[in-house]
Amino acid sequence: MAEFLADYLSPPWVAELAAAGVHCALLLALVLTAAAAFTWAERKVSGRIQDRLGPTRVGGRFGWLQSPADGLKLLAKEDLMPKDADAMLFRLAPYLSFCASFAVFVALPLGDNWVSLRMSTGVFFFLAVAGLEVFGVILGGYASSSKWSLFGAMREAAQVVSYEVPLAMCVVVPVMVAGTMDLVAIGEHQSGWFGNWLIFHDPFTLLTFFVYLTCAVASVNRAPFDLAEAESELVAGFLTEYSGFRWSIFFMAEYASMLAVSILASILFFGGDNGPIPVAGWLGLTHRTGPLAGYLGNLLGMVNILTKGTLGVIFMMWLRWTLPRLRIDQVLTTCLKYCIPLAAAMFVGAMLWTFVERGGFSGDWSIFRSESDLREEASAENMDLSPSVAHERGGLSP
Amino acid sequence: MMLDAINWHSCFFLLFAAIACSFAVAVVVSSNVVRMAFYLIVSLASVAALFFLAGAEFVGAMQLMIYVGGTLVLLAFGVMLTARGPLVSIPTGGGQWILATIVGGSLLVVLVQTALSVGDWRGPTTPQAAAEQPANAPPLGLAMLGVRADQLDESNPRRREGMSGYLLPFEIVSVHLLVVLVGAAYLARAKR
Amino acid sequence: MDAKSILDEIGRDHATWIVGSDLAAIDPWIEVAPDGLPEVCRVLRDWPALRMNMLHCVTGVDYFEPDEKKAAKVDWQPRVELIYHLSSLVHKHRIVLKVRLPRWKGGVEGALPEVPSVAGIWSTAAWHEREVFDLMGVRFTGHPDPRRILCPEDWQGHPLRKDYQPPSEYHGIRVK
Amino acid sequence: MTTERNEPMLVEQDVHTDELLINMGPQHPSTHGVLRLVLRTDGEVVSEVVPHIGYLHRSAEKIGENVSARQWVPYTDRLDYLAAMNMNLGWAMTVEKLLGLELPERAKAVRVIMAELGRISSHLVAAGTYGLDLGSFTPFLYAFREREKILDLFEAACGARLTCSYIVPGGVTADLPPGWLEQCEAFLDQFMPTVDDLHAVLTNNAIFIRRTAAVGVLSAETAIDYGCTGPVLRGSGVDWDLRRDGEPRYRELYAGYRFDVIAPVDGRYPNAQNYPPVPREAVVGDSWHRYYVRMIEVIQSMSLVRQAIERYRRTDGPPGTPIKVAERLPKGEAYLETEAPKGQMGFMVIGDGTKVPWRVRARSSCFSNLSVAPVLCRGGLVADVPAVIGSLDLVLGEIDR
Repeated sequence: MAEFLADYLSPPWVAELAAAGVHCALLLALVLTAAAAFTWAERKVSGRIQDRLGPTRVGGRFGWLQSPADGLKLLAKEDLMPKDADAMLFRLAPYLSFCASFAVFVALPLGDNWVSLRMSTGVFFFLAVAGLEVFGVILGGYASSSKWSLFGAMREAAQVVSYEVPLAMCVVVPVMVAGTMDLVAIGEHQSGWFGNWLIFHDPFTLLTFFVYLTCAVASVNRAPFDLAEAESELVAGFLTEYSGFRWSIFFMAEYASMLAVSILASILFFGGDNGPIPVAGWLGLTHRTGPLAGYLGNLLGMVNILTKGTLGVIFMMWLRWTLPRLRIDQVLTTCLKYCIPLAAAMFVGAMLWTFVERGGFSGDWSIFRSESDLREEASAENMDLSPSVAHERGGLSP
Repeated sequence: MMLDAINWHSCFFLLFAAIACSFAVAVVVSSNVVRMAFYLIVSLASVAALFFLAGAEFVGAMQLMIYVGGTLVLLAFGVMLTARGPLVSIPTGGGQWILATIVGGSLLVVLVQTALSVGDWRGPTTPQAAAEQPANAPPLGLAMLGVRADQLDESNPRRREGMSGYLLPFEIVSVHLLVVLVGAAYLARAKR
Repeated sequence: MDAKSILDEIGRDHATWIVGSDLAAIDPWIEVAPDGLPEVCRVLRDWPALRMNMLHCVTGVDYFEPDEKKAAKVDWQPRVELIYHLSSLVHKHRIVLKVRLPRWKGGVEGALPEVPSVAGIWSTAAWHEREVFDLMGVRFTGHPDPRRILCPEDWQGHPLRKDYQPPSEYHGIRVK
Repeated sequence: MTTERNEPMLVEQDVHTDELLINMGPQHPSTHGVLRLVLRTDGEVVSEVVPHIGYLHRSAEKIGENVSARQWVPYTDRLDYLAAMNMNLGWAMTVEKLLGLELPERAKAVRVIMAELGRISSHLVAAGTYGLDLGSFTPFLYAFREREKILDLFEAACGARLTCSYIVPGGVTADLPPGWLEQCEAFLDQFMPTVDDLHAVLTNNAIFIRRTAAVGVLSAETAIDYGCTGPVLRGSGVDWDLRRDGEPRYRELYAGYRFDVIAPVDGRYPNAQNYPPVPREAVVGDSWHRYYVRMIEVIQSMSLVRQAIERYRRTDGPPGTPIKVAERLPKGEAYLETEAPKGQMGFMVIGDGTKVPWRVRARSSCFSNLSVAPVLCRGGLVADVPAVIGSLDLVLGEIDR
């Protein structure tokens, strides 16, 4: 993107800034429209589950103007702040939380190579930044100086920090199977029929997906694990003192991290931007046939990944409106006594499975030989390397 | 033209470095305990940003995850629980200031002196250059095991053995330390 | 086991505390002297033949006619009466205990009459006696937590007394 | 009801870090109405619960001494506003006991229909709000959708949905309108699937079981000692239901009806094969059993209503003649307890020859059920307090009177 802009804008550093600006605008647009769409979808889904219609009259037949109407109401609402609240932290907490859950989208590819910063350690970056969202909640809970919000902040912090461990362990399994932490590469690794998706790769990854799902729902604080704003016990948890615009920022952060976690799930387990049937391949919509076809192929990829992400979010809404809430000690025991051991077992299982699949000790372990002898080998056998190894050398980008 | 001379990379570097230092100073100066914790978060996050600027995403993510995501959450925990009522702001007396500035000042002098004495303080490589050697996972994974994949073709054999690092044993020791700590915490828990 | 046999059962060794009874009433009742109340209640609850293990409710009734004209025609003396409804889930029989107390202790206006509390025998009595103290103005000696339960803790007077005059305002809020 | 700052129990220690004093209520989403609980917690563990009531005290008993027996009927609606019919029934039968009235068969049949429909609607509210307390919003809407149909039936019969004042001493204010029975049977026929939905969403739900099983266990002796009645008592395994073991006058209202008392006598429910199974974790006397007893009573009340409709069809003539508004009450006392949905609701009336009773007393079932809450919540977690309070199914109108 930056090189593309460089030949228009004279000083190189302006091109860099412009490129960053475009990336940021695109991602912000994605997150804000997603948040708006999901508030509407949440009302419709909960309506359907509870045998009622959900919003129908706000703008047109299906009430699709409901979320802008909510946004307007929240903007118009007065932003209260308790008297002896810590002014600076109280105001800053929602933005801190939103920045953390928004920054995660930097590493998430929305199409083949359509990613704002392609990092070879994309998954690790995701886990690191996703862990920061808890700060907004802790500081928000503390700053509103009421016992209820302190309770909510304490519970949220305990839950999110403890669920980061199993989440990380579950994420390691597909990374190990795909051999790389680069999200785009993981996506390419699963191209072709849905049989190649990592979830169907072996029984261990299948089960890892479900453990990942539990930990993702818990770390995003949704459904049976939404202890922080447990209205029945803690009034509204850390959100008690927030109203109006600040409250909506907290909620945008929640929806953004829900979308981020579901997109990561679709990349790691459901083949990222590859649809169940390799239609793009058949129609020739790949880069080899030309830039426009490549662009259309990528567009189809983006549609794939966004639908998978939305399905994940809708599943979380479905959970929320059917299951009651767990108690804090039950949440932590599921994490420590069930998620972590299970994730560890799946990790070992997947490791042995891939080890055997690669032919055991006599298999093709070129991955571990150094760069230099790989180059001689490549030049000697005139470049007939399996895709994943070729990619590792970083030379050939498709 | 003068505009071209500014290498955007170094101006961002200066920006984040300034943030890190100023918030570090703010941590020392501020008396409100919770504000201190917050300033510490911002300063360590900007250090992580410096790592990203230098193209070392792995180390930057590591810094974010370990320092900001791990240690500071515990710090926030501790601060949140204790900072109730009179304990919120701890004013530092005059005497302590003098002592602090002496110790801090001397350490600062040592730091600056060593920083300036570095010989060829090459400027940070431009991002394009950093892109050629991708720090992708396998070499890093090998480095974790102590096998220096990038130095394997070292000319003289004597230095080649030196290349096998001691990272794996180091990791094992740290795991043992963790187990010992958990045990100690369990034994010392308040008998309810 | 009907009321008559319950009365005889108690009368065997606690006759001194039985002051009166009316077995022909719609709900046959036995009247007990205030000081002997805990003993009789313990007998009612613990004797295998009686086993009155559930105290349904404690009610305070104020017999007092405020205006003089009607007071002349009335055939009872002014008093405060406590009514205990008991029943046994084991034998499925019921009895009513009554305790007669002077309206004010020693005739002094404002000194609440006293009766020993049965909260030790049936825990449900704790809250019921607090309500009688709160609304009727009867002090229960030996009660674990003698506070008002329905009215505010600093409310003056006892509303269910016949001669009760509500205060004109409470903490600045107009009452009448 | 204000408490002074320096009241020893409520003073908040300033630097005492391990104990936290929390006010749950009176404006709190999960306390049913205006109940204030002061929790003394150590972190998440609740060390002591002190309920404060009296926020809804309207001195109904004092008013009872200034209005005639018939005029007090609307006040009984507002005691337990979720089961107004059962409250009216209690007061009506107490006054009839004092007057010594006998009612025709038709009046008794109408009263059983209305009482059991009131029980179904009250238990539906209990199940719905219990789901809300534990965090799932959906059963609340399923339960209230069905309750709307029952309220429509009440409205067709007596004109009011909530405060019916329909069952009055001497009979009922008006006979059932034509077509009402068919409407009632239509409701009963389509009601069973919703009960199965509630069972699916709550009773057999693993998370619901983990939140309620073995939480707030109430032993039979403590239940009797604290005067708990109704589903709270039966949930602890005490086989006691006034419809079968009550006073003769109340018992013969249900004479000839086929029903059994829903109580886990030594761990087993009577003919439990056609009800959802009891999970392993559930202990007799815990919150789960109290909720389960109510759900099975809903099914049983449906069969009772059907039997009462048959009986009503066999009778004719007016359903009793209500007493005059200025009916003169004879000298004497009468106390009668009826099986209301939340427990045994007792009424006492003391007549002194004039048309205005000398003293009126309402013995509230939730009053004693709530008095056991501190015993149940001690040692539990903060999140267990709404789970226990929800299982006691409290209505503050009836507690504060």
